[in-house]
Amino acid sequence: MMGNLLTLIVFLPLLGALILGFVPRSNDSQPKAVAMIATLLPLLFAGILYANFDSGQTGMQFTESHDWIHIAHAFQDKSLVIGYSLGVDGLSMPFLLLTAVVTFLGVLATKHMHRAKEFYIWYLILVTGLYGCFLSLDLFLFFLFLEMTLVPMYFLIGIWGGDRKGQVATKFLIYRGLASVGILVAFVALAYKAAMVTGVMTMDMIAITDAFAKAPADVITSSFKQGIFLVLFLAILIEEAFFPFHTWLPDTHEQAPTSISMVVGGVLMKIGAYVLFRIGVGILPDAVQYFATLIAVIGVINIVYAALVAMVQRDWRRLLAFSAISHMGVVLLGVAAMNQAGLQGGVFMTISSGLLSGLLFFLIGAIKERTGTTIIGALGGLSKPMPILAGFLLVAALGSLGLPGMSGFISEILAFMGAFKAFPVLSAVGTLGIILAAVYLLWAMQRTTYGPTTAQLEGLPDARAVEYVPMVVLVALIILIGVYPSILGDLVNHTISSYVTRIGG
Amino acid sequence: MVQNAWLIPLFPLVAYLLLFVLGRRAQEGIVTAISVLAALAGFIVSLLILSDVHANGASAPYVFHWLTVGQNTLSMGFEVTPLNAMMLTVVTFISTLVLLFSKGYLHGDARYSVFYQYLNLFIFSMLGLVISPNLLQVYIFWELVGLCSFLLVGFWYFKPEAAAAAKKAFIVTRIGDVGLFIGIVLIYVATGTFEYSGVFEAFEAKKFAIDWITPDHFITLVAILMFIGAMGKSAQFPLHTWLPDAMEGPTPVSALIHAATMVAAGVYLVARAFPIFEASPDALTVIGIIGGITAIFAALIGLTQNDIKRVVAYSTVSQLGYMVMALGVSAYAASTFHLMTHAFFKALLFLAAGSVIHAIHHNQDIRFMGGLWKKLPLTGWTFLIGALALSGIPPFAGFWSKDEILLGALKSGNTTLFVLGLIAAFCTAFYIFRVFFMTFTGEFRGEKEVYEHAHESGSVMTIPLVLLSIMAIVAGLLNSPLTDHAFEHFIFGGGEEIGKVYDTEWWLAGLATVVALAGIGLSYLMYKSKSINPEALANGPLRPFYQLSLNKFYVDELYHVAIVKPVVWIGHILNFIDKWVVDGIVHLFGEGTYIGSLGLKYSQNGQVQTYGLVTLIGALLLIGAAMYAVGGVK
Amino acid sequence: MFSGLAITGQTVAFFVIALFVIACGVMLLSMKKVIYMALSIGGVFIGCAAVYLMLEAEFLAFIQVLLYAGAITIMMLFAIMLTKHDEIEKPEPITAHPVWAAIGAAGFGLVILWVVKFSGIKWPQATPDSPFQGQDNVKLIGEALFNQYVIPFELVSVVLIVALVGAITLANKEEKN
Amino acid sequence: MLSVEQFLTLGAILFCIGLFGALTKRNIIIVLVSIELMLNAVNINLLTFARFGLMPSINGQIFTLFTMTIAAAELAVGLAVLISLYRNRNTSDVRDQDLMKW
Repeated sequence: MMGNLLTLIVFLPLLGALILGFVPRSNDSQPKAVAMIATLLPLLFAGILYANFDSGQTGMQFTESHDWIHIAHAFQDKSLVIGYSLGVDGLSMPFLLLTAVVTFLGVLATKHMHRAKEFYIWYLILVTGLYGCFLSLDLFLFFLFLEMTLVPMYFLIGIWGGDRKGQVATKFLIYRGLASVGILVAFVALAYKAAMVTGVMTMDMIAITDAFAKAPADVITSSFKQGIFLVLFLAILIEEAFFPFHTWLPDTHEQAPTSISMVVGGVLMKIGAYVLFRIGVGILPDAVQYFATLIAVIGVINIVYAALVAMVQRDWRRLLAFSAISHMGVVLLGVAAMNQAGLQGGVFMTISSGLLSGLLFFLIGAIKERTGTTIIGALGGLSKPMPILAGFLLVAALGSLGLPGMSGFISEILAFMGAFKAFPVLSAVGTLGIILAAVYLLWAMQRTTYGPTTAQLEGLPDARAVEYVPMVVLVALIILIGVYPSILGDLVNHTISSYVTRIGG
Repeated sequence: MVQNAWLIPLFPLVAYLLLFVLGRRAQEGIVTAISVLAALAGFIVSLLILSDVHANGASAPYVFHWLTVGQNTLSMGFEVTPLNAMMLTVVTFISTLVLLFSKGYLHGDARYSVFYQYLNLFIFSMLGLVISPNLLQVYIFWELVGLCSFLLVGFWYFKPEAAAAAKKAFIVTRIGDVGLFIGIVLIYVATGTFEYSGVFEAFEAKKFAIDWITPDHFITLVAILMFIGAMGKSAQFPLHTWLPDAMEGPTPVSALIHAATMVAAGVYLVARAFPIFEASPDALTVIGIIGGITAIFAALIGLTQNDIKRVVAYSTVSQLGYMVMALGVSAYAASTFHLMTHAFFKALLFLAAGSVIHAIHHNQDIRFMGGLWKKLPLTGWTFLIGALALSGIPPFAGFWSKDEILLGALKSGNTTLFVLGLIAAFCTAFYIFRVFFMTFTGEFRGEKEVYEHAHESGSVMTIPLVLLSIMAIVAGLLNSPLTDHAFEHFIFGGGEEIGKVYDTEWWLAGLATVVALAGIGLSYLMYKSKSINPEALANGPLRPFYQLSLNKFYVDELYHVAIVKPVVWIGHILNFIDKWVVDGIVHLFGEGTYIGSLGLKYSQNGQVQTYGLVTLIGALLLIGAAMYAVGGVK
Repeated sequence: MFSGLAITGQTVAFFVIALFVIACGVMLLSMKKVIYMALSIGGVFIGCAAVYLMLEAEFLAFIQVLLYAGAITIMMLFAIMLTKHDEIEKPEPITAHPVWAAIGAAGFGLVILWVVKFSGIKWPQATPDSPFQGQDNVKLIGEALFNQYVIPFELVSVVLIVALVGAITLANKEEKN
Repeated sequence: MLSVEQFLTLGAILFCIGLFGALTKRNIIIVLVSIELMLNAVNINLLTFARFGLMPSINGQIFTLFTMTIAAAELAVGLAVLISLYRNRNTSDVRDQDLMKW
């Protein structure tokens, strides 16, 4: 049972999609039920994994490994080995749980859709891709799953999106396609160089990590590592929507349906950060160190720039997109610090931002469903007709601006604890983001839930019973991490420590 | 007893959770009972702890593991020192009374229960702040009290002014908070710990794990950064602008948060982390100057304000300035003592003002009050006591504490600060009695009907007033020569002195009293006996000054023009760049490709044979290229 | 080019057949009437069958005659009959297309010729003794087909069926409407 | 003695004739025929190597067999398409079949 749990988690959604293929098109509730089961079961399994996870260990756990593709003499005398291998360690566990929670809640958040069956089919394929990305231990497999997220997203935005859906779907596809190219190039280069050490061109992450860790300097030169890292970093900048490659994100969030916005902001966008931790910091730590200043500068630019731009947005969803960019800038800053606190803060921030994005986009979706708009200026005084939603929105906004007791704060302070050690001045500039976050979020809150209630917003219904589930679950997680951060910290601590010791600092 | 100190914040937290579960439609009586009982229980435990500390001195912090970062551990916990035992008692005492008072003040409000939830959350956060044994925990609760302040100022969310004030309160304090944030993070980076004890040791040894700055400069930098946090929370110039606006919140909130407890947190922080500040004379000078400026600045604005709560708010800012100034001149005991006495008499003044406002249907403009003494005698008496205490008339509380501060300023050799303090004392006496005379004496200037119906509120509102009045009278004696400076001995915990302590100078006490009496006298002449016409002064020779004071020295306007507008403009410019330059380049690629394709599509003429031919020739060219590449035809 | 080639019966036969095949090919290109073109391809097929014989692929030569020269050519003729069979390709203004096609085809041919003749590749020495000496060609093919190549064989049969059904459907479609 | 070269040359010439025909002829049937010509040229090559190659074996003949089969299938479908096209558009000129242009 335990042996195949990861495979089950990854492919159950896909199985769900397959079953959906046989559900009659006209039926509206059956697809949702299937999708719910196909995301709930992985959530349960992820829970089982978490319960059995040994956080004191640094290596991979629950691994499954099978030979998949083996080509002898693929490169001169070296054979190409591609494996089907899955596993979790302290780094991927939080991402796994995040994916499990957000994707399940995403199904719950989906309202009546036209062409519901197709929607859920694409959705479930997307979910399999997401799980696969975080669980793969093989670069090739990872890439395959990464591409698997791309196509469903194109259709999910392109069919069920807003009024500019076609353009935005294409933009999404092209941007992330470009990122995939960078990632592929970097992966192949990594595997090729690792083959020079091991003699076998394997795509296995662990093997490559080991190879890079113990390779003599004349086999894998530092300039080579820096080159790969630059390519990879560029891809991550796109994947993660960092300035100046960020413009797909606000558009996507603006146009995508609520549940897709949740998944994009909550999970999909975090793949880039995961690659940065797993490949960047895990395999090429000295290159990260070499470019630390560059990374930190880009991080700070993102924090401040995105916050300033968020301040003048008229649409909640665009505002939240820029807010997420600003938060992810903190991750870069933490990673650039390349010390325990910074990296841990980076992981915390990634998870926290995922949960908060999920929650915020859900709430904005719920408000849009009632009022028909997400334009901040068109709302006002929502506290009166819908005190529960307004309350949750306030909690989410406060969490997002880094209020202690919620996950955003501990992430921010950890990242800055690391960053101030390495880059005091840059970090000080970065703290501007903390102020600006308060400015734009509270401004938007003030315009949305405070003030007099306009006539047409009077009497709108408050949260339904089913809507409590996403809100309560996400808020509970956010507060849990904020109040008792060890629940996340203990998971990642050892893995991050092993990274830090590899840098020797 | 000390090991049970964690119970104190737990009570309001439990009360908060209970009320939260009960929901917003819980009965007012039940809500009040739960809250008041919780606060009262906290107060009783606080008293026990106070006596314990008085007998046994400070205890070591009780900490538990919170988060592991590599080899380092961040911990949470609690500690009890004389200073925070005093704070705990004051906070729980005033909280109890304010919770009681609110029953009358908020009676009938649709979100009555929510109000109590927020108040309980605030009390929890404030108590948590006070018993924190490390800077991280302080920062956590520091932000939480800010959150509660935000929620409570914006409690009447449907009022646009309240919403704006709440936002402003949060953002302005947050600017300060970021200073504190950077400060504590730098401390952590330099010393590897957030615990007070560890930090103090490192600062004493001046050994820091930081190489980009000399230790001395580092201490000054950190001290000033932390002080910026205190400035935000304690509304020190130039971050004071949020506090008067925060008066949009319900009056009990103003009394509890914006007079007695939260705003004092800045002073408390500086006092608690005093070894850090003491290590840097430069930082102390800055603190003293900021405190002095704030004291006089706010007092000058207070002279002309017409909103009863705003006058009291400016007096709060001014008094906080005193406390900060005291810390700046190392008068540690005087500052903390003033913190305590001020909490009593300022809460009293606010609640009395609240009682007035409640009686005349939520009108706050003193120009439309007058003659209320007859209708509200008890409120009048208590307000008078508060005013006397604030003015520093012996034997009321304010006299003893303010005198200590002036003494500290004088003895520190900083005559400017001393003179500033003295002028501020004069102004304080003048404006608080201006309010008193305009409110309680003369003829009522508002609607007759309102006046007819005005009456003293029920006992839930008067009991707190009376209790606070008693404290406003007697609290000062705790640190008087009459009790042999009992407070000082207590606050030093029987150990060595913190900061500087001087013997009472009776001539100075006399001088301060005379100055205060002069202020009251002038006020009497202008607003009671009317022998000096204030209107004539305001429109005559003092007009420029009057306008400046009335418009709060145009600080808000200055901020709007110099900071808010430019930042928003930068935002707009960046948004424009984002949309048309960054995204524009992206679209340029898209459009360029599209236009290029428009031309290229004509090459697709649908003729299979043409395609075939092109493929053939292409293949030939490729073969040629390959041959060339491998070295040509051999 | 042909230096060192002894004139034997075999070589003479080869050159005659080769000339015949090429001549038929050229006729295919140069004829005006479609029907003649189709007929000249028959010549090519038969010539190819002869070449196969020279290469000791008796079975394939037989199939070639049966399938290409027989079935396919006839099918072509049917197709031509069903379309405008008497159509003569009208002389057209000379465009660049055929010229380029000629250059391309010639160039491609030259490349191959160069590879065959002048690139210095050492072609395997021709053995006068046939590698299949004494073995029944049909039997060899049969054994290979039903042992080693049984799966491709099955697949090909499927393809044929599909092609058959497809062809019928395509050709039939119009008549129903 | 005949060897690889002669047969390959023949194959190449045939192939080029087929290629030229496929690229220039206007009648679709003739284009198909030209393609058959090219296939035959390929078959000659395959058989040449089966007979004279480095490792002579029956495999080349099997391959040729498959090629022929596929060629037959291709031609059958091709001609069916042609008939269908002719019925619909009344032309068998390649140049008229340009529906897929811009």
